Amino acid sequence: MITLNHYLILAAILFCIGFYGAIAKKNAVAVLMGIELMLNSVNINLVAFNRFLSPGEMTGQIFAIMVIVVAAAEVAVGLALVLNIYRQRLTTDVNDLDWLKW
Amino acid sequence: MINLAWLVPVLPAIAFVIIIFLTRRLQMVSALTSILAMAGSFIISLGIVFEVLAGPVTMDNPVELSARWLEVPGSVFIQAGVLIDPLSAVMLFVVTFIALLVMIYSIGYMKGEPGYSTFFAYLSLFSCSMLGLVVSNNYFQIFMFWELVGLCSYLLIGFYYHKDSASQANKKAFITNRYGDFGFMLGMFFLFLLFGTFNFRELAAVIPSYTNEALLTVVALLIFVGPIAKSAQFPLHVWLPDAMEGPTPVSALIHAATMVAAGVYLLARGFVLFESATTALIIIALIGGFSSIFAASIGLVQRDIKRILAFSTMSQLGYMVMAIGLGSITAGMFHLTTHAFFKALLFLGAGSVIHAVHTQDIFEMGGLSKKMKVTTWTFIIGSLALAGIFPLAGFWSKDEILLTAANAGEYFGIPILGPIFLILGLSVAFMTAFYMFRLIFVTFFGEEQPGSHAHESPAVMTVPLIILSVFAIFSGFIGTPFTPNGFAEWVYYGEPHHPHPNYGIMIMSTVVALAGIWLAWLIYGKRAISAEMLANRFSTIHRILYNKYYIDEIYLWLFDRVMLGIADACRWCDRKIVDGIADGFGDGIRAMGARMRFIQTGNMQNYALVIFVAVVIIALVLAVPVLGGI
Amino acid sequence: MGDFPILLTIVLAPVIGALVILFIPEKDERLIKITAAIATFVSLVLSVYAYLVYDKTAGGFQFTQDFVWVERFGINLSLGVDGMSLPLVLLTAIVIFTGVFASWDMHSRVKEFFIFLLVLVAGVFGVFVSRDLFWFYLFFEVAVLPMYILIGVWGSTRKEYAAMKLTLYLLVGSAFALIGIIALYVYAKAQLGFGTFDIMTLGTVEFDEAFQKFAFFLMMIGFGFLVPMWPLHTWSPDGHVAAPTAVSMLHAGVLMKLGGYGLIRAGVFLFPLGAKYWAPLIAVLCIVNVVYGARVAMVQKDLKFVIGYSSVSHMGYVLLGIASLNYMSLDGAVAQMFAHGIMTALFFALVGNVYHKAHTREIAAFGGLAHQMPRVASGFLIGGLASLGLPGLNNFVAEALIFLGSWQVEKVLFGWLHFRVLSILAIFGVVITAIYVLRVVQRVFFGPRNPKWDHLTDARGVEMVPIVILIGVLVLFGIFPSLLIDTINVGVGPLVAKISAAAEIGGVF
Amino acid sequence: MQIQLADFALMMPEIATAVLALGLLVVGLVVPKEQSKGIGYLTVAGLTGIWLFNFLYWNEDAALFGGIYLVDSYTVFFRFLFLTAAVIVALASRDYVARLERNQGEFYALLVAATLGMMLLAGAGDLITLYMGLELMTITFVILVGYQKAEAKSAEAGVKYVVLGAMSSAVLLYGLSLVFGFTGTTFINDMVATLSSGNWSPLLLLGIVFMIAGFGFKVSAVPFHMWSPDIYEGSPTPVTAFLAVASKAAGLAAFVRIFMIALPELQAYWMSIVIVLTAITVVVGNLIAIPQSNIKRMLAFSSVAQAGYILFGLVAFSSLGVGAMLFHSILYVFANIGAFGVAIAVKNATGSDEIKDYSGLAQTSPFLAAVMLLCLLSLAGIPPVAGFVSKFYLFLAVIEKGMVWLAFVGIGMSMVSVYYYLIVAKAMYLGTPKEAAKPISVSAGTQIALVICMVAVILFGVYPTPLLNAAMEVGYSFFPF
Repeated sequence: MITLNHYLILAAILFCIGFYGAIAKKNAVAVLMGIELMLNSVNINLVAFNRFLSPGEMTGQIFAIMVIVVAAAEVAVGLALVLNIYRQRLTTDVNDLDWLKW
Repeated sequence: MINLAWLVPVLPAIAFVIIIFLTRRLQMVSALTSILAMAGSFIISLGIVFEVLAGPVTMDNPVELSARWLEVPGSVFIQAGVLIDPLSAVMLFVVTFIALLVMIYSIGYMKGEPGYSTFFAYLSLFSCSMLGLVVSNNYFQIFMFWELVGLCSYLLIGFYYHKDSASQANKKAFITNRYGDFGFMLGMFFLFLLFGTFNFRELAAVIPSYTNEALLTVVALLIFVGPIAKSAQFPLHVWLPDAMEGPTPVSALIHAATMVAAGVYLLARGFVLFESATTALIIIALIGGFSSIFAASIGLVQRDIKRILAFSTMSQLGYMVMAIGLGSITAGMFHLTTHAFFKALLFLGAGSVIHAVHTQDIFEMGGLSKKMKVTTWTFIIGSLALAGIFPLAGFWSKDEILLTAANAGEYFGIPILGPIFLILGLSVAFMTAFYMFRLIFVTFFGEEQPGSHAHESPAVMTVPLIILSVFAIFSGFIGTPFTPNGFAEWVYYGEPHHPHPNYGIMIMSTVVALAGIWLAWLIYGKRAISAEMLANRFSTIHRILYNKYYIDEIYLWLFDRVMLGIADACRWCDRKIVDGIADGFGDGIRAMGARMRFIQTGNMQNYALVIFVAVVIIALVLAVPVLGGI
Repeated sequence: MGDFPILLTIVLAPVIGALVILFIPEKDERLIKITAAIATFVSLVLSVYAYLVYDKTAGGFQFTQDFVWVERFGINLSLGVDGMSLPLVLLTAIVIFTGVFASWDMHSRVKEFFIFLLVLVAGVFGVFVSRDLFWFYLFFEVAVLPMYILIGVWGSTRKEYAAMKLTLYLLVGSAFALIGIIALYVYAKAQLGFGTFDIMTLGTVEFDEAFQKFAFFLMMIGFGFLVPMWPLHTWSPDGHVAAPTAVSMLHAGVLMKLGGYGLIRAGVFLFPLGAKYWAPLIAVLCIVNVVYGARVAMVQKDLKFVIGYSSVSHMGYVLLGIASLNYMSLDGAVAQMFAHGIMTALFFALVGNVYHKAHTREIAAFGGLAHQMPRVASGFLIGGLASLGLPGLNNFVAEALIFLGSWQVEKVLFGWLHFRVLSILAIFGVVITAIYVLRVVQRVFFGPRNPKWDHLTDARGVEMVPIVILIGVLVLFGIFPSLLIDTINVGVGPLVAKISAAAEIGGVF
Repeated sequence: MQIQLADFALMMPEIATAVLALGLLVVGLVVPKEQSKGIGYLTVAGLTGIWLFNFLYWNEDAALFGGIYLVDSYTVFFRFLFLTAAVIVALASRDYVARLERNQGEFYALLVAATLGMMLLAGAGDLITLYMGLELMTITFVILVGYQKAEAKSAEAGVKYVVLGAMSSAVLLYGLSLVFGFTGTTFINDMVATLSSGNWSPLLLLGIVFMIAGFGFKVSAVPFHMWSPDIYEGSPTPVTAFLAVASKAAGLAAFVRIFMIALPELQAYWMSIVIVLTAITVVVGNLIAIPQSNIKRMLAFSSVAQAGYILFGLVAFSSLGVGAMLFHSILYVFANIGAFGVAIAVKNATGSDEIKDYSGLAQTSPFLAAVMLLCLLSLAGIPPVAGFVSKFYLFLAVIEKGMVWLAFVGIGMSMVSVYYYLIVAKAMYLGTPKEAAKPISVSAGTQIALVICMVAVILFGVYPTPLLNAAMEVGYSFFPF
């Protein structure tokens, strides 16, 4: 029997994977993808909660859809910026993005 | 006239203000202002003296006028007051009289000096302070004027401020006196603590019934520290010889006749306290006696005319202090009075000499008797008076002191004290006679210096000399054992003690004084004994005496090494430790900031990691209590 | 004058002066200076008027005015002066008025200088006339920042370091005081049921012992920075030295007094128990102030440093007066604040005069200046004499009262150190003071004429204004101390009543 | 869920803002480039209109659309705050934007859109609205931050902000999802009911931790502040000003609403964390600000520290605390934008943000120097300027709760902050101007903005009463304990 906890654990693992990707990947695009994974784990959470705790309502699903929409916008902006920086510096390695520091 | 007593100090003060603000450019006007004011004070003082002599005002029944000066409700009430009794009346007369003469003398002496007006202003200020001191009815006021006379002394010693020696000397005088004032202040505060008042008469009413004699002794000795400095007693005497850097009239007025006597006056004024503390009294007598012989011995070998007189002054002050220490304010005050006249005379005479020869080294003078007759003869009169030759003033007052000394054993109930003080007094008398006549033989009768253009001083200077020599001769008669209703009936403590003539002591003192004169004549007049030979034979003693027992050097060493050493240590501590810690604190914070900025690596994945780690840590911290409970 | 807002005008006159100066072109230096002089003169006249009119028989706060400010928190702009603050208001007025004249020879960025100076002084006035702790604090802080710029721009000798140090020290000190004030407010609110910063209302609250100890400690540290209490003092000599003349005058003359005043007002008055508890510590530290400050002054090479450290030493007397906690000593403490303010302002005016002309303050470089500058020399000597406590000058009265007061204290610290020993050490301070003051006078002004300084001109004209006024005040209150002390008595009286009403508790030692 | 027309009426300011944003976008496209100057003024006029309009809602207290949006005095207060900030920034950025080779309409449209996002964030009654507002704000800011795409620093800041912003959103969302899951509702006002039963899962605490991290990121509380200095430094200065002031306030608005309204029951758990974070924030922000040589970066760290001070209000957990926090936030708007406004002017004239290039500013441009000085003083909390008064109440609130040590930390660190602010003052007043330095000319718009800031900073410092009363009323009605 798959319970809420399974979903939660799955989401947690996904979140961690996403997070790992975000902090370990060198390519800015990959980093953005990691973040997408984190957002997706949230979506799993939301939907699972909705399903198991208050199946009569749609709150969780709506929330998840909102998240998906916003994530798309976010990534769109993010990719544009990454593209822009690539034009300037001919790299998307996030380790090189450290002109602003200290 | 007594009701006008408050005017006595105020008149010179007015003169001071007028000169400072109005007449600095008009030299003669300044001088006359000063003298007029002083004359006014003198006349009032004279009136007071006559009134006191005639009227019901006695030591036990003084006149007191006072006004509220400073008050803290329930805590302290300080008066500005005037206390007139024979003691202060005599003192008023002495001070105003000598001040007046010195001012007149200064017209001639200071002629052509820059700062002529200022000089008179200072003299007026001094007179004001000194007279204020004399009429004070409480310790607090006396302390204030006590410091003010010190200030005037400072200003006048440093009158030739362009001379380094003068500016050093006045600093030394002031600071040395500060040490004395420090003790005085402590003693005064103790008195206030114990009795709640500064007023002399109120204190006199309560002190005798106070039982803790040990404490009283401490208080008395603390107060005595003031006179030690002011009256140049050992060990705070070092300033007086140096004070001779001032113009000579100043030395006459301040450092011979009046201000230095203030210490003696204070002892007399507050005698009720000292009398209640016998131990203190003995110590006072010892210090006085020691100072007097100490100074006299130094005076034996000095070369500077004013310094010889200065050590003589110190010695005589020691005499007076000793007298009071031995319980007789009559003797002390009597000697103070006569001494004021003849020592002022001597200083003014010395001034006249210096005015003529422009040097102060007696061995650079010589044979002046032919050129300066008035000066010479008045000087000799003064010296005889000082040496205590019958029947001059000094003889009678010294006799009174020796009489007191002889009675010391009886007074304290310690028999040995009598002979000790008597011998001490006689030795001083001997030395005094010796060094005074050494001075006279060398200065006035020795060989004339080649190229000397010495000449007699103008009348404005010699007339005061003559007046003073009259007093030097006759003033002693107010207090001889043969004078009815004399000094002892006016100024006394407790009951008047009319002295009975003690011919033994009179003869002894005369013999000793004559012996001193004779010895001086042998060495310096007749040259029967070579001074150089003596100096060589006793070279160590001579050197020690000539260098004033090296006291100055010891003090200098103490100041340089100890005082400045501590000061340097404090400065070091302030800069390195106190400031160092504060700056270090600031630097530390800055350094922390400078280090911490590198947390900000610029790599956003690091930032993300920090967020993650923080979340984990917080979660763990929260988890411990929560999960622990499950 | 009826309901004329005297105190408000005293505070605002400099501000208005500053605003007027804002619209005067930079070039017109004379007009700027005259404006500043007029503005401060208004304050001075009103201060003198208030001082004379103040009803000593009625006592308490007079010329009061209240403006509701933040009703919700009980903050009112309440002005008023009592016998304690009135002399200090007068002091401020005198010092700033003379300070303006002492800066008459200022020629760089004059406009800004006077704007900042006037703002600064408005803050100082504000502190002394506030009856509300919030405003008290606010006004104090107003005074701090202009000081930074004044020292930093127009100063000398390590000015940037000194300015920063001074500002930070003062602010750190005020931080303690601020916490104390807030804690006091919170505590009193719980007791009274309503919040208030009014000093008299707060004075009626019975604070418990533990709180008093805590709060007084904060006040002690906070205002101790200002006074300055050893070892929190090092900002002050540095600041004095670096500051331009008028600022030194105001800084040493008045600003340090804010500390003493605050300690009495917000410390002793509100927390008598706390004061009794901490008094021994203050007493010990103030002796260090007195003796150590004087010692350090003795070996300084810069004229202003000598005066700077002498201030440290003299403010030690104020602390001693406070630590002794009796009528005479507190009277003396207030009087000493007044007297020291005048005296030190005089010093700085004179040193500024010399420095402006000679461009050095090195003691060793001088000698015989009395030949070229007799008036300055006399002024300096009088200042020096005041400093060493010569009778006839104001400082003597103050110091004597402090000594007399501290002499009465029968406390034994550490089980062996009698309070009187501390008094003795403090009194010995006057000896050391004499040493360093006379040393400086002698080395700078006496001695043979030095032709190197023949180009120096003596003080004259406008330069004489501060010298004459300040000396006049010193002498006036020195000869007739009742003029000052009677007023102070009225202010200190209630305070003493409160102290004696408080229970006796053992001290910190 | 009942949707009523009246609800729309209460949301008119938000709607108007949205319309304004879109309108500006359109106008920017339509108007020829030469005349595009007017767009800035149009923005200002529009925002000012909405600002005035907002007065109508002062005493409202309503839950719209079944509670997903709340119009209470808290919301209205924050509307004022954001609009004020937006107006001043719009005024101050006129010069700056005019130099850009881009469509000016876009910039202002984004600015207004960000304002809208903040207003939504402050008024959000449930988590979804909250998230929408948050993202509207974040995404528009991402674009604004990277707006000068040709400039390396701006571009880098843009990337960093989008990555870190998205990540923080994800973290926050994860927390929100857990909270939603274990309270069963997304409505902030309803959560209390669930929690007060005392029956809640420990995992809820995990959600709270994530929320703290997410909001901490928005208000830039240490250690979630790491992004802010880099982004502040890299962004166009007007954006930095707006970001530092308004975005922070918006994050705070939501943070406080959730934690004080929804989660008071769990105070025992999250409060200690917040206290520690607050203290660390104040300390670290101030310390790292000391060695900075770039004024924007220095102000960035100072604003980190300011976040700490603002959080004092939350720590105090009382109506006084909330009031003081609101009061401080709005005064912070003036002070910070004033300071950045001067930075904009100086940057325009000299092309530099380095503090050493401010040398002698007091002599060349006394007005700019005075504004800068007063604003920095206000940030430092030195009377008589406004910052002192508000900090005073924050400390009061904290001490009232018995946390004297925290007040000590706060005040002590204020003194540290004085040090680095004075470094700027030192350059301006003590330094000497360069040879060639000329007075900096600023446009009327910037001047007005600076005058507004200066007047506000002085006025509210000396006579804070009306504003303070307003803030306190909001505080008391929002959290009447």
